[in-house]
Amino acid sequence: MKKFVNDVDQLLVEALQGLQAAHSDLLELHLDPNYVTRKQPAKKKVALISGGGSGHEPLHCGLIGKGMLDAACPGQVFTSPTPDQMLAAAQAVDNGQGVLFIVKNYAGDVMNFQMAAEMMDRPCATVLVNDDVAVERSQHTTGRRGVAGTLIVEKLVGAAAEAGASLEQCKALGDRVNSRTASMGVALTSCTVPAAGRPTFDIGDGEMEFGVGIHGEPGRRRGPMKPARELVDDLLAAILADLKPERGSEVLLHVNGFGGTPLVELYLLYHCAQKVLEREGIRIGRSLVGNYTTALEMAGASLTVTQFDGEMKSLWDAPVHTAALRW
Amino acid sequence: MKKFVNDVDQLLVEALQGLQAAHSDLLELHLDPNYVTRKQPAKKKVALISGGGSGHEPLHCGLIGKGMLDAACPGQVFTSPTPDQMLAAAQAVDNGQGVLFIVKNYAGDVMNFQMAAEMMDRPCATVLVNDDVAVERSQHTTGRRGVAGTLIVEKLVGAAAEAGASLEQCKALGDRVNSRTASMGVALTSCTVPAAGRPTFDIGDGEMEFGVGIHGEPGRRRGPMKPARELVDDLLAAILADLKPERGSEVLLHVNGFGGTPLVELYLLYHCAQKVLEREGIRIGRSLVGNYTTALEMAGASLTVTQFDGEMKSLWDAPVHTAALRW
Amino acid sequence: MNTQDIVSAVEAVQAAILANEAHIESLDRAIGDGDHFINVRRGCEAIVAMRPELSQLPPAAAFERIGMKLLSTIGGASGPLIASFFMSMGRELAGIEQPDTREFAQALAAGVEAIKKRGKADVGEKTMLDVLIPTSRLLQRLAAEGADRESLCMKIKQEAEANMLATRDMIATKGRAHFLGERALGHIDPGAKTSQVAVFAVCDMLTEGAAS
Amino acid sequence: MNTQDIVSAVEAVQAAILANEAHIESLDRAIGDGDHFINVRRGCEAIVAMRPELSQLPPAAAFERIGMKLLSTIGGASGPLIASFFMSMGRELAGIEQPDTREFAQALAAGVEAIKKRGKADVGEKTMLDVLIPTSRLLQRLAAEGADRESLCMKIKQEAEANMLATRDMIATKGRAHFLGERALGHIDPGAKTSQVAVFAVCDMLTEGAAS
Ligand SMILES: Nc1ncnc2c1ncn2[C@@H]1O[C@H](COP(=O)(O)OP(=O)(O)O)[C@@H](O)[C@H]1O
Ligand SMILES: Nc1ncnc2c1ncn2[C@@H]1O[C@H](COP(=O)(O)OP(=O)(O)O)[C@@H](O)[C@H]1O
Ligand SMILES: [Mg+2]
Ligand SMILES: [Mg+2]
Ligand SMILES: [Mg+2]
Ligand SMILES: [Mg+2]
Repeated sequence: MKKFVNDVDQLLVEALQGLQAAHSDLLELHLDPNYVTRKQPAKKKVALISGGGSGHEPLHCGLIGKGMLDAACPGQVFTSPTPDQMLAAAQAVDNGQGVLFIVKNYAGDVMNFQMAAEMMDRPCATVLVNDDVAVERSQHTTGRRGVAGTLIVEKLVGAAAEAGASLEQCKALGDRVNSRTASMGVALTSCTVPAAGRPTFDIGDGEMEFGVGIHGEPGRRRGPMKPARELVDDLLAAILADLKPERGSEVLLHVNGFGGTPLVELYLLYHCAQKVLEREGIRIGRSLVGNYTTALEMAGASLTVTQFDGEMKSLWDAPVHTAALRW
Repeated sequence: MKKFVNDVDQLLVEALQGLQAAHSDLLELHLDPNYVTRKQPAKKKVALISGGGSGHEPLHCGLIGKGMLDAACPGQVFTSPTPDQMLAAAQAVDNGQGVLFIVKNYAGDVMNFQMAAEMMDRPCATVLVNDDVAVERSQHTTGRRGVAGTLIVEKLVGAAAEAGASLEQCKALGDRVNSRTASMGVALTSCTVPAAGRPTFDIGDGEMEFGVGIHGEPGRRRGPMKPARELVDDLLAAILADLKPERGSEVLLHVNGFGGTPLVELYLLYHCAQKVLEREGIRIGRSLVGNYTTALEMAGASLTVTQFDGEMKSLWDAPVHTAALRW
Repeated sequence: MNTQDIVSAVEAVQAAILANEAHIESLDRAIGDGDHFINVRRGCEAIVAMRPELSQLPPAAAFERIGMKLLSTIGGASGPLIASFFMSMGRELAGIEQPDTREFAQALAAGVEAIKKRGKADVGEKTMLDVLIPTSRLLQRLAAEGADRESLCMKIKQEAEANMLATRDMIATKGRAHFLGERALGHIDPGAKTSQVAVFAVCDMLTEGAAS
Repeated sequence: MNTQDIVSAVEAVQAAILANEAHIESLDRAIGDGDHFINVRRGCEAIVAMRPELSQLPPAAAFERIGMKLLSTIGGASGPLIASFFMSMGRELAGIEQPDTREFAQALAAGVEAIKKRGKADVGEKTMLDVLIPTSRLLQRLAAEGADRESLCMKIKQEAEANMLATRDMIATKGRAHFLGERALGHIDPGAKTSQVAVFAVCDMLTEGAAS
């Protein structure tokens, strides 16, 4: 394992201290339990709190600030945070309008946030993000994962909350955005969890993992490398089969890198995806290309499509001021 | 080689098309010769043009827009662009106030921009960026390289140009910022030039390249991996020996990732660097952490320190609206 | 069983988990995200560090403290599940100073029930429950039958081992392995493995204690 | 020498460069950034594609066109240098329809001079000039002496080879290898290697042509 690190056990805290110092105008770090809040607390609005395992940076701490999150709870690398973190964060940022948890659908995240919600004596609701179409929906299983679509939920609900939406409205909007968002990814390499010290999976030179998540875990199937064009065809086929957008509908297209793939390739993927959507008669109203929901240094990328409706596009355009997204 | 690519020879053009489409509000792409300009041409100001080999994204095309560059000329991966690109870009964006080329100090970039300048019949000047202290200055050699400090030169001169500075003032400011900026980097892995298809260098599991540039080339020396703290000590020792800032002086600290290093590690490096500067009595007035001047998927990072003087801090704070930097 | 037994059991489990590091880690790398060993180790360390405090408490309170501590230490999927297990055991043993084998078996069953509820899972889903549910049932039966410690522990270990191995042939419907679909076939569930390792460690401690 | 010779020479150089791909590439990977082969190949392809156009031109104009095309095709450090070489040769041959060996040697010397000027470099700096300068000088001397083509080519090749190999023991003061300091010792300069390959290709073409 080759990483910039002092003591693996201190990596998370040292990184959080660096994050806070580099964005001292924006962020405030609280340790033990660990959570990060806006430097300038928001006035009277629903408090948006997210969190999850670390290693997905800039998600979620890089998305704290005006127009997005009020707080985030970072767990150990790829390990969901614990209820005490969520309780402390809620205590810190709730100003009487209630707390909305935005949670990626993993057993660990769901259970920890659930226990926090049960232990809390303030109005709260939870939006579960499960945009990954690589996994089938089912009553009997954990269901689909939350991946890069989470950022989109956080952005749109963040804008609505900033504009004064109620807890119920925020929850309803979050669920709606989630139901109109679909993602799928492919990995070319694994990544190394620092505390584990070796790659989570081994993969051959001509292979890729198709339908992966964001934890360096193997995907739905392993297959031979393909030209980018064909890969994008496959990813979008799955996404569009799920969303079933009508011709002429307008979408947000998000090309998300997993960390180890250079921008030049992400833009090439965007180019390929744009051609497919054009062919399908779907308009790209907004786009986002970059490493936002990462899996440490994993090489790979995911495509996310959100089908706009009503005010969703203007919520995307609403001002945001965070470490990773700003306009 | 595992990359998202269709045809290696088309990678650059397809990526540029994706870049343009993803930022169609900001950028305009011109092909053959290849250059990228602002979508909204600037009114009456010195035209800032940069360029260099591709593979360093978001540098330079991601830094085109209000408050920074007017145009950029992307070469093939790690290969300087050619004079016809620079001439066409100058023709497109010069509005009579003259052209300033911002050029990283590599033989190829220098000669190609020089030939363009010789072939051009408009007022023009060149700022050569050579911030990399891993290489000694010398009369008899190519001298130091331009690395991550280039972004800082482009930001500060960009703000001055936007505020109406003359060509001479822009050139003088660029030279001053360059002389007050020093960088040094370390790589943990090499990267693979797509057309070459294999890593530029091989490196063992416990080794690192110290004093590297941004082209996946070997550094000044190979050494054993060290704790982040010690690495940062070494990098800052070289940087501070060059800049010799007085106690109490104020700096910009830029932790730049080379592409393959996750944010969590970059923030950890920032944390380490901040402690060293604190100990030396140097104030961090502004900071920037992220993958800005990359070498494809190379794992590694560089530290850059710019010693503020006069209006430099307010030029950093001036509004900027590009794909990669915005405030 | 008294609090000293609990503390010894925790130490024994920690040692056993550490001894099985490579195997547990490789299992979560294969069908999970590679952190299960680290999560469980972090939990063990936190509890072992609490020994002085725990020794002062009756078993019920000790279990509750252990549960609360694990809840804020482990995280991930296993954290809330293991925490719920201990907290529920603690509640079940409230007021009982020296639980006998039957009372302990009863409390353990309540703990397993808490995992089922929290995880919305049952046997056959390729999780820790595939070891814990049958093992806990067998313990209750053997305790009711008044089996001697030696044979009880031997049978319990056999049951844990067999059920741990059985997860190899399951398709997961809960936890991360579920995302892999059929690809999880042929791999033992990491949580089932740690559960088996923990069961072994406690049994061995109890029987060694008896032998000495 | 006429334009047909130039076109044939370009084809010969392209073939020789392709045949030496692995070696050239490995040299620029070792002490450069790995693109030298790709850059030169891109240049060769562009010129070979221009054959129909070139055939119509006198040598001077053909060299100038080649130079301009390479200037906008190669990029990197080698692009402006090689382009300057050809443009300067073209200027030197202006008005000469069928340059003889002495005139050609003269033009080649002017081309090498242009590289020196553009690159601000000279012998001993571990660049292509370490091959080009002495080889060009020898060519001028041999041409002045009226050496026959066969022995001229043989001596030129020896000179190019020896000087290419000599870059192995140099520390670079120009180009990317300079950034490596002493680490560049033991590696041949990629530009010196392509220069030697090109010299060989042209010589072999000329002598084969003579033999046939
Ligand atoms: N819903 C559930 N019910 C019971 N056990 C579960 C459930 N989800 C996961 N597990 C157990 O948790 C183990 C994984 O734990 P761990 O790796 O620590 O957490 P994570 O999966 O969040 O990384 C699995 O091997 C499985 O035994
Ligand atoms: N200033 C210079 N003068 C002469 N030759 C040079 C100079 N700088 C570089 N070179 C030559 O260029 C070669 C490298 O070319 P290339 O790899 O195509 O460009 P780059 O170094 O920009 O990647 C070197 O091996 C060297 O021979
Ligand atoms: Mg985990
Ligand atoms: Mg190059
Ligand atoms: Mg796990
Ligand atoms: Mg090169």
